[in-house]
Amino acid sequence: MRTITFSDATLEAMKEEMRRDPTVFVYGEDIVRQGGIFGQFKGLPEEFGDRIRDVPISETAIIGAALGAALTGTRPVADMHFADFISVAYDELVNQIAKNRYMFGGQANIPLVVRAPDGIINQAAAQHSQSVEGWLMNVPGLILVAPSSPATAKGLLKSSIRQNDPVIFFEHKVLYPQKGPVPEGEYLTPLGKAEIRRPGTDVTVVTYSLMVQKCEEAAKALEAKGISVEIVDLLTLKPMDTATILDSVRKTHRCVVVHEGVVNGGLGAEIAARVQAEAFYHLDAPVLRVGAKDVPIPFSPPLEKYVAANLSDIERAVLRVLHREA
Amino acid sequence: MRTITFSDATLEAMKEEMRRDPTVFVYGEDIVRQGGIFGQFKGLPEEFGDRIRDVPISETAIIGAALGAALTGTRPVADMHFADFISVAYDELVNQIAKNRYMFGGQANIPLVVRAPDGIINQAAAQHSQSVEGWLMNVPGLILVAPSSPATAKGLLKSSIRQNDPVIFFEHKVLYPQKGPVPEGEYLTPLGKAEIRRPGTDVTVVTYSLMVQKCEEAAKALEAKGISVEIVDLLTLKPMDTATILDSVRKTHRCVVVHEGVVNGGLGAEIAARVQAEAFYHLDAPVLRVGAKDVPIPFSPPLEKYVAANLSDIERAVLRVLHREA
Amino acid sequence: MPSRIKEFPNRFAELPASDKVGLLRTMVRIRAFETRAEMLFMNKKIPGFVHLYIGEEAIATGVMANLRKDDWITSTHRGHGHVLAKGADTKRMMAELFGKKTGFCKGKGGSMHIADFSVGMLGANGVVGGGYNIAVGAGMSAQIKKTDQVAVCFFGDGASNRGTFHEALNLASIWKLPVLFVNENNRYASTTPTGYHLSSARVADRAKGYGIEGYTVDGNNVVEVYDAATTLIENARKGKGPAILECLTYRIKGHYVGDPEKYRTREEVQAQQRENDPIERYFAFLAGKKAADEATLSALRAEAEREIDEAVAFAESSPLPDPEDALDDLFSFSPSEFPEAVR
Amino acid sequence: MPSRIKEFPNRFAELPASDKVGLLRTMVRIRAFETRAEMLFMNKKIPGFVHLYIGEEAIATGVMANLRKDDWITSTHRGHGHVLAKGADTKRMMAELFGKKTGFCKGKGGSMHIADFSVGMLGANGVVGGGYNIAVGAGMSAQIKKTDQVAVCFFGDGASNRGTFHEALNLASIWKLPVLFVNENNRYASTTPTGYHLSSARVADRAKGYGIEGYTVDGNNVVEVYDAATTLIENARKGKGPAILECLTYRIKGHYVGDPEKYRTREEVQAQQRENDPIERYFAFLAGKKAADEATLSALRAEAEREIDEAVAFAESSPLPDPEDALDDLFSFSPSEFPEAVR
Ligand SMILES: Cc1ncc(C[n+]2csc(CCOP(=O)(O)OP(=O)(O)O)c2C)c(N)n1
Ligand SMILES: Cc1ncc(C[n+]2csc(CCOP(=O)(O)OP(=O)(O)O)c2C)c(N)n1
Ligand SMILES: [Mg+2]
Ligand SMILES: [Mg+2]
Repeated sequence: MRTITFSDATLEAMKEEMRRDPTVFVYGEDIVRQGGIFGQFKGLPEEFGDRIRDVPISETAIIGAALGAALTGTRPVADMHFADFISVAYDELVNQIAKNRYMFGGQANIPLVVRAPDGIINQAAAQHSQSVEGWLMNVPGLILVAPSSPATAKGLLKSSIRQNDPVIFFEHKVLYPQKGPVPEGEYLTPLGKAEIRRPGTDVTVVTYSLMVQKCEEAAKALEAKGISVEIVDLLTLKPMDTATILDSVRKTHRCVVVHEGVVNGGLGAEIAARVQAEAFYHLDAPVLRVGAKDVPIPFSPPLEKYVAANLSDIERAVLRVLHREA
Repeated sequence: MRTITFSDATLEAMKEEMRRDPTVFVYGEDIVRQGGIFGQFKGLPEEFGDRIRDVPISETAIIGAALGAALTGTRPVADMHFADFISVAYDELVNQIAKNRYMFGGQANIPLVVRAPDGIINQAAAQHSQSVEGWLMNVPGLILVAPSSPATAKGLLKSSIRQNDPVIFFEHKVLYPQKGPVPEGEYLTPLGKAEIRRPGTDVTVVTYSLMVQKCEEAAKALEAKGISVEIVDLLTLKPMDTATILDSVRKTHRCVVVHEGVVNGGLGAEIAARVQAEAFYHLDAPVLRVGAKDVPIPFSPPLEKYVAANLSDIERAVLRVLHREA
Repeated sequence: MPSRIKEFPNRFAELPASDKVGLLRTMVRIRAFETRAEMLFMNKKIPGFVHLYIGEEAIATGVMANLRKDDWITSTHRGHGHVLAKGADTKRMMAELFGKKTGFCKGKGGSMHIADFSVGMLGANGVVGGGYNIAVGAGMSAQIKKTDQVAVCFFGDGASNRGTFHEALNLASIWKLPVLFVNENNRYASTTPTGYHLSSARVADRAKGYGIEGYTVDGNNVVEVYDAATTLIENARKGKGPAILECLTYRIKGHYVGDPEKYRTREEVQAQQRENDPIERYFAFLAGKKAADEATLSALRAEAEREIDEAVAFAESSPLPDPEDALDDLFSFSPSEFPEAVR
Repeated sequence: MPSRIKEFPNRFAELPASDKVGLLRTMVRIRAFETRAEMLFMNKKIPGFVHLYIGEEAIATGVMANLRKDDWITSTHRGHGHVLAKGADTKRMMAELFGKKTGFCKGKGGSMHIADFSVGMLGANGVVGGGYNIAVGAGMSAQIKKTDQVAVCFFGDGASNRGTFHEALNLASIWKLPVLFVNENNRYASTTPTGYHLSSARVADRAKGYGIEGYTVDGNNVVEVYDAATTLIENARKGKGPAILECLTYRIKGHYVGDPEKYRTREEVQAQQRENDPIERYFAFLAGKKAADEATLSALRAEAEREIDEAVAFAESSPLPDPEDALDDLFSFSPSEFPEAVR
């Protein structure tokens, strides 16, 4: 299979969907003149003209207008520049977009996608390094998606654009330039379905986005110690494919959740809560969580490194649920 | 002991602190001319003049300015009108207020309080009924407080105003007119400390805010069935007094978390995740969670009632962790 | 009453006589609906919050007379007048206020969250200033799909201080979106007078900051509102971009039903009621032109009362939603298709 | 270069000769710092993002010359010039850019989050438009404590489209807060020209919407900036409330170091460099008045280079923070006092 970058995979998805459906349009800050910070919009203006547009620095307009557009017959894709700025349009997301369909009794579909580049990269510090899915987990009405590779990025972005509900699409900034195999031609990756990234028998590691790679590395290292790790790549964070997680845990009897964001109040809390509630009698050890320490992301390299979850955190957690010392 | 309303208890706290410290001032929408929707600002303008002020409908200014004021030598208390509108100033809270002290290396204290009336009342529907602490749990740098009675409201509000860190103070709208015993004279209720509201031996129920009452009712009903419930009233939601929860669970071996907000991604997830991680071998049953169903709060009474957690949900969860049928 | 700053062409004159009476009919219907809603709320037939549009009827009426069914509006917490004037069915509307299954939102919304997408009414809003960018997005749709639809965003004086106002106006201006921003300046934001909360003399003064036109008209003169809206909506439809139309009015009732109203005097309200009632004023104007008489007015009132009676009867006799309906409508797929979606 | 709209009193004339040279010194120092920072970033000595102030030095310089140490400023992602002009120590500043323990923020902030509260510099900001309301809050403090301190909020042309601008300006105006809003209109918001993103002709045109004064000056003429700032800051100090001062300038370097700059031509930049350098222009002006000569300028440059050399040496030789320091500074109490607070 050919290999292309994550960034190009999302570009293919955009192009295919924009060709297929003239009501798909895309806008965001600084996407037209330079193709986006991560090159993820390159070439779209040439082909699609004013269906790709730059906007002022006005996040409430970007997200609020996506709702208005979605309600009136188009399928907007709005780019958030950095996921950190979801905060600026939080009311539009949680009080308008997430509630509109419900509070109006299902009168309209809301086919919109918010693309949100997230995660730690290059000492971008407290306000440009966040994983913010934890801000949105307690909000009914949103679909949260986080691809982990070029192939899933393409298939999930296409599915997200076709979905008749609001999707927040988290793209880890470190993934953009990474290459990976991507099937030729059209395909969709279903929303709401996790994938077993690596089968194993001793421990279930539930993870997503960039952390899938870190977990694969850890799994390899652990294999050398005779430990067989099963990796569940969530792909859709909400609604979550709990069944796949539980099936795996019922087999391995042990579970570690790994994400880049802050552990306290993060996605891992919900996963741990579900796993212990629904597979309690299958568990041979508590569900452990690995993620960032409970502070903002600091600037200086040694601090940033210390706060972020690393390989040995993952390995240590796996060993702990196996009651083995690191 | 005299009994006064929750609303009056917060008024006493405000008056005492404003008399004590001339740098304390308070502002919000519609608080001067009518004393606040719940009467919680009555009489302050007469005594404190322009240290209590009305503001335009500008939540980013309300919260953003609180940071600027706190950094420059005053102690602002900002009223959010409805906790639901924290969404509007979410960037100010999570990217500015929560991070300021940290990202600037501890240069300044941030003594500010955001008062946030929350919860379900009178069919106020999707945008005026929310419990929003779940929006803030994943944000390092904030202190979240939720009193459950007039006495705790007074003591915690006073402590919050004196705290040199940002405090979000959740006040359940149903509590305002309720009366309860409040000690005469000055006292402080410490932040970060839970209280055992009712001692018991069979099950630990962790809860806060209005739900404390509901849990007390449920506990009484369960007592009739011979079940002894211990109720932990968190009071401070973040940082959470995990030690008190764990001590209780290590004694009862069972735990139910109850809150009004949506279960999925809510505070209960974090509590369940901690309890199972740190008291796994003490648990005789999984930690169960009780809260709102996974939708916005609907308007019509039968719908609202169905979505909200009720007494029998609490009782049922307690019976389940005791492996008894309801 | 301050008068309009600009003379708009007198397009009202071009209306057929029946449409002129139609404007009166719409105002009378809104008044009847609101008067009844107030009573029903006080009698505990309507739960939740109710914000009444009484005294402001000329604005929704004069503006909406220029819209097609496929045009869109966004509304506010004070939305009943907009819903009615946009052509929604009174029965389903009343049923929604009652929280009944037959309501527009199946009882999930109520007064503060009422919408009828089938007539382009994109929703009341419990968040002040939440509608601006929804209207902007509707304008985007028209532009992307190259239709000549327009969107009208209604907003209060208090709402004009929300940051969303600024972002919406700037974006609508640079993209020349077909959006008219109609300000209902009723002199109060809840308890707070405009003289306190508004830094500009007029809401329309803010237009210059967005390179667009802003006009102030007497919002209790339906003819003036109509004329201004005709021109500005035609402009928007032709691609000339957005404008602000500020309509000066007065909120006769409390902010919500039950408001103690300590922030203003009874005299102030009574003077407005006496001298500035939009229905009385328009009726006097029509009567002066012999375009209507007392009989017309009583007939319209009777007709409106009948309509409301029927609406109330419909609402009363409609079933409440089933509790489990609470789990429907969150997503485009049903919970049974994908149970994880609504846990 | 468009000229100022209003003639401000020529307060520059009242400055002693040494202060006039002082303005040149500040500009030269900023230029030297930024030029070095660019090189250090390219040499990977400075991590993160760096946004340079080159070409815009006259604004920070002309404004800050009117502030006391106990006045406050809020800054932007492009904050180095503001930090230097407000009087912060170059050593600790450079150390912060290096991510060292001796930096103002102990390495936790870096270029985009640099602050020196001890001189009233309340912080750069990674969120565009995040500073407006912080400045408003500082103004509140001055008013509540009845001091005569003022706050100056620096913001870009792009930032003027954030809703926070609107809310801050309206509130500052109705409360007559001592805040000056200084716009650095450098003709681009990242890749986007003002002609595209800004709906008003000038940022200062937005003042009318808040009932305050707005002025546009040549932001590359430090004398003009100084004169305008003197009057407007004095007004604010006297309780006359806020104003907008728009300073027209040009961002000579890319948006950030490393920007491919595909959105503008090399010629456009070169013309600005040639004709509109604020340092060259001010030097020519001083030289014309015999208030400075080439020797003065070279001495200032040499002095600045020495200062930067020392700062770099300090930064280089300073230790990196200890990894565990990452858990400090979140709250006013230490994690060891209350371990639950930082889990
Ligand atoms: C973002 C937000 N802030 C505050 C409120 C509370 N609130 C509801 S209506 C209102 C006053 C609105 O005033 P205005 O915009 O003038 O509309 P009017 O009620 O006069 O029609 C306020 C403050 C809200 N619903 N939303
Ligand atoms: C809320 C927010 N949106 C977007 C960005 C990304 N961003 C950083 S700087 C910038 C351009 C700022 O332009 P301007 O305000 O004119 O300042 P300048 O860079 O020209 O000094 C953008 C879009 C951000 N940091 N914050
Ligand atoms: Mg009003
Ligand atoms: Mg700029």
